[in-house]
Amino acid sequence: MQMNDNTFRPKIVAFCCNWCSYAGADLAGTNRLNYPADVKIIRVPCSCRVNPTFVLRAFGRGADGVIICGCHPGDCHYTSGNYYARRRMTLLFSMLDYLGIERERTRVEWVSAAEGAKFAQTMNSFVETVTKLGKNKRLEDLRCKK
Amino acid sequence: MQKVMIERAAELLSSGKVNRVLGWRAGLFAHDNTPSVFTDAADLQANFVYNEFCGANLSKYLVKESDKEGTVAVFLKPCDTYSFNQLIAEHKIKRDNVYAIGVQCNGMKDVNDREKLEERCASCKSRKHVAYDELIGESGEILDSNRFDMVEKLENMTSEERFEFWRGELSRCVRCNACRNVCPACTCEKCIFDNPDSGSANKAPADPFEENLFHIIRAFHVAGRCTDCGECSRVCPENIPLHLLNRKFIKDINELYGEYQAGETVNERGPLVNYTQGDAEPSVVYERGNS
Amino acid sequence: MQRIGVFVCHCGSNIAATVDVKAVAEAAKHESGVVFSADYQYMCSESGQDLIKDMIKEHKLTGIVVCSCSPRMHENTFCKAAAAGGLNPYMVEIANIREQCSWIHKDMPSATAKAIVLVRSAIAKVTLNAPLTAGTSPVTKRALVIGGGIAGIQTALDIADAGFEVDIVEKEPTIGGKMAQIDKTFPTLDCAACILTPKMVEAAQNDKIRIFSYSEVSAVKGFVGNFTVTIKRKARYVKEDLCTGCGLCTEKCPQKKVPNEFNLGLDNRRAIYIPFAQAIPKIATIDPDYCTMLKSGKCGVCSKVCSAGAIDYQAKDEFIDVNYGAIVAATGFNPIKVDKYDEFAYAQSPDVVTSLEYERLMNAAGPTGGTLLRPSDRTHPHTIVFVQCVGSRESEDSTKCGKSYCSKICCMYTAKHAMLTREKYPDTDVYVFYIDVRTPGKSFDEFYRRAVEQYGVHYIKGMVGKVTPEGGKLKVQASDLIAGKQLHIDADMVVLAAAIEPDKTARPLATLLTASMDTNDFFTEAHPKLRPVESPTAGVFLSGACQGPKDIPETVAQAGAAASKVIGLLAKDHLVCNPCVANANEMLCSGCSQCEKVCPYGAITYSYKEFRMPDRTTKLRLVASVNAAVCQGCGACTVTCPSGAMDLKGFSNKQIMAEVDAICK
Amino acid sequence: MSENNICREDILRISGVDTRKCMRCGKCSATCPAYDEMEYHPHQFVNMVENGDIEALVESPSLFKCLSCFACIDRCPRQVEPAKLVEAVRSACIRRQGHNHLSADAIPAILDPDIPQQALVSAFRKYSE
Repeated sequence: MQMNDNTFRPKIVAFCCNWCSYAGADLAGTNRLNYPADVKIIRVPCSCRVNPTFVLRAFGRGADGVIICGCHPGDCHYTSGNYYARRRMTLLFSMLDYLGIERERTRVEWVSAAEGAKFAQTMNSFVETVTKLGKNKRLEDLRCKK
Repeated sequence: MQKVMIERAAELLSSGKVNRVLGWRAGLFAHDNTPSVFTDAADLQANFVYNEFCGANLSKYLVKESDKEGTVAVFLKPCDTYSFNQLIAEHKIKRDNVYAIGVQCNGMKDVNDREKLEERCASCKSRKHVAYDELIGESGEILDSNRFDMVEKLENMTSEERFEFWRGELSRCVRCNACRNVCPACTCEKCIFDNPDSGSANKAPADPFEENLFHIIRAFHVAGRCTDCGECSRVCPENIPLHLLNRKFIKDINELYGEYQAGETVNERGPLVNYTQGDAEPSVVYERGNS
Repeated sequence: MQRIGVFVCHCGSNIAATVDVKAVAEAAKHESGVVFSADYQYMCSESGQDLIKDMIKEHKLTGIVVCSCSPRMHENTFCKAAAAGGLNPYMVEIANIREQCSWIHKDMPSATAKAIVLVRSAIAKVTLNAPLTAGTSPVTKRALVIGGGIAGIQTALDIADAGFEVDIVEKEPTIGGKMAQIDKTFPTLDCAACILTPKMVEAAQNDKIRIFSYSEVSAVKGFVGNFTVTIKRKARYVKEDLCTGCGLCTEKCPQKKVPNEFNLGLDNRRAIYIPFAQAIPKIATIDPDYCTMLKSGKCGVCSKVCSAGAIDYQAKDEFIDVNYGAIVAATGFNPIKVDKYDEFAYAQSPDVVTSLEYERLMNAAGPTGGTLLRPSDRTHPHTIVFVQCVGSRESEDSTKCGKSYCSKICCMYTAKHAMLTREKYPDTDVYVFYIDVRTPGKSFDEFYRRAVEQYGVHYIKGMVGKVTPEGGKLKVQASDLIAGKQLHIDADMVVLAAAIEPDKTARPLATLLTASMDTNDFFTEAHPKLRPVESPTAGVFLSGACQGPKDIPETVAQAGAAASKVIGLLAKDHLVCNPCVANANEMLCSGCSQCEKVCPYGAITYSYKEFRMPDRTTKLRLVASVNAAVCQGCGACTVTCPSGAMDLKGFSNKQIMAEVDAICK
Repeated sequence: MSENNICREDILRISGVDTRKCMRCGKCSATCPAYDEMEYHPHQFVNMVENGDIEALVESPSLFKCLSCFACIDRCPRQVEPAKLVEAVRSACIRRQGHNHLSADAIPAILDPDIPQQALVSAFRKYSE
């Protein structure tokens, strides 16, 4: 991954739940599974801790894509957190799409602690999708260039 | 109608059953009736009004009024009763302090085009009063409404078209906060946008993104609790169709999690504080329609 | 102003080979609030930890960031080091630059750039950290066991054995449960009563154990270590302290036509009754549905014959509140109702019985005194057909009342029934129709083979399709899949191995306990493999068939396991709570109660509190409060709260937003 | 559907049955009143369809010995519905015997006012491609 000023590298924020997805990301590391350095992970206790405000905040501050990873439905460490997260994020993403923000910039993925490979693969495909979309133009236009 | 309501209100006051009446006060012009509290018969006779310009949803005023001494009588149109129920469910209205009088409503007129019904009334979802102590006039039925037509139209646009549409609408926002202040679902002690400690304080938008942010968060905060009373759009001085944001959430909720009407009953679990194991995955957003 | 120290670990070459650690440490120096930044070979080593301790003192650090491996690895190590250096352990943040950076990126510049962003984000977060103290809550040293079957009895005995007080709540007039109804136990064929009743007596005589029979749990409040349980003691119309259990009343009562539930309705009992001879407590109970004195005020025979004066027609349900530190659910199972299976003619013929009924028919204390007789004409049956999997292993969308799971115990008890029948009555023909014979257990398959090889039980792979009562016989039509034939057997009795389901009281109990259940109403365990006897709700444990189908040895083993978990909990004087819990800002809370609905632990309660208003008046407002001992810190409530009144310590809105900002900068 | 070869997928599609749900308990054959008349019994039917062994079924007289009493559908604990498979093989077999046994043009001539509409529609569906 050559850092080259001419090629666009997206900014990706990944919210990972502490119990499954963050451990899955660790496993990807332990197994040396590559994914782009554009992904930066924020650890949260549970996917249900992710407030829509955080997602919007990330976009507001210049993120090109936001992905939320949690335990598989039914496997939540807190029994039901990801079920609530699933509803909230579905509605939020649907709303962003409705407002004309490309729907491919948002994603929810369930990654268990054993799915290091899935984590890496998910990140690769997400980065690829967002890179293809290019700079978050529509939001860029909205944001004052400070 | 108005005459019967005044008589009944005066009767309730004189019998001591209530000590205040929440209704609409005639304004300077025929179309600017405002919510008001009446305490005596003379005032009622002179200033109480109920006509096709009484759009204001009085249920939100009960949040403060029902907290005071004594019982307050209130007139509620069918759509107001939904907000009323929802506020009771959220412990915002003390039901025992309220005497609710359901009043028949045949639709309110648009103040900008006084010949026309307001959009929310033209696509009225229900003429049924879901809560009242007594009724003046008739309570109707839940209607087959075409209120999601515009949402659907937007959904069928391309992503770029939608972006342009909303840019056009939301860029007019002056952040007067009228939509928030009138909304019966916005009853926080302190709004996060006003609270410097919330991390999302935002009194005035610094850039167009923050304009969007305010409206997305506002709609999200009332999602699952919004009864679609349409007050937000009514009060918007810039005539931004804010109800289209709320209705998008309502439509999604209905489609994904089953029909839900906030405020239909008092003891319901809203769709955002509920789940089923077989709920749709968020990828449903990518799968439907074209981008 | 925070004074932050940053420590960048090389992890040998694990990090240093791909991340320019010096550059990271240098970049961190320029972040606001950072007063110290250095790199080090191994931060987790003794000397690395010493460096942390020393630098905290030297630079008066108020927060530290360690850039190293995953926090799942060494967060604890560094927190302890910080605490040893005099810093609050929650003022530590980890930037994961190994698993999530050096190990996955091959290119030094981009890995270093990412590491710098991760450090910035950790610095931004730690700047907003607040010192947290783990609270403690006291533990009430008494346990409650709900259900007095073999699971509950064993759990209670084991807990009492460790010296803790324990109460058993049983809804029936006696403890004993299903095992008391069973005749013999597989695979050893010893008599159930012979091994169960000594345990019942032991429970009754143990001074650490209290038995609340004929009682139910009606409310549960509190949390792990501090439950308050309301127990409803149903009126039994007999004074427990006076009744001697002589049984005279149960002989004199004129109301003789009450179906005897202990014998599953195969015979009758009186309106005042003691379920069986070895009942514990051995106290009579009046059945208010049948007693003519209670219903119409006429009779009073039992009162007249009772020399102890124990009869009290005026008795009322009593409610008592007891405090507990731990609760064990041991509510057990029941066979399903099989009336819906018309093809087996259960409702049409008394000679079609369930296995549990057959158990009573074989039992020496049963309605036939242990002689196997057909219920219809009390003659000795010569041909008996056993049908396996009645209601078990059905498809999810079954229109009957079938269950999708395997009931686990039926194969074995049917082998037992077949074997015992052949042993006692060698002149009977015994057929067992099976889909699969499942015998995974110690000496189980040998037992089944014995039934076939020594006792000559006819095991036929196939299913019974139809049972027709005709001329005093039961015409059984079945398939024999191996012979490829349809069989027609004239049977005298048909025995159905009905599926087992959780007791009906389990679902409402789960609601009271805020314990979760699966779709079949079995209690869910905290972890299916690693925590099989704990419910996800702290302080609630699971014993026996309420968690899933189980035979007796498994039940007893699980009962012991649940007891040891309870003992482990009660042995503590205080519970240390996770300090990263939700916290409601009462000034902001508007009392809408949405958060209460999403809390999986019932940690949020609402109450009216008085507030001073700016105009010096006081106002009563409904506000939320979080019980820190119960909250597990998932954060579901924080997102539900539109006011932002609910926040999570250690992962606050502001902290996460600071991280977002740092990453997106 | 090809002229001479009825494949497993066709049968599954026509019948809407998922043969993989079968747990081989044999209750269908136990309950079947026409068992002794049949060469292949209901549980074998399910198994043969699952294995794609359709030709043997088509050739066998068993196919038309089924009374369509639906006892097997009613009693099957896994909701496999063997009788629907029989019905599907039957209609596949009939359709194969030639193109359109019944054409729309032929109907007016044979129309009888007493024929229920439903019978017409179902015959049409069965006897034409």
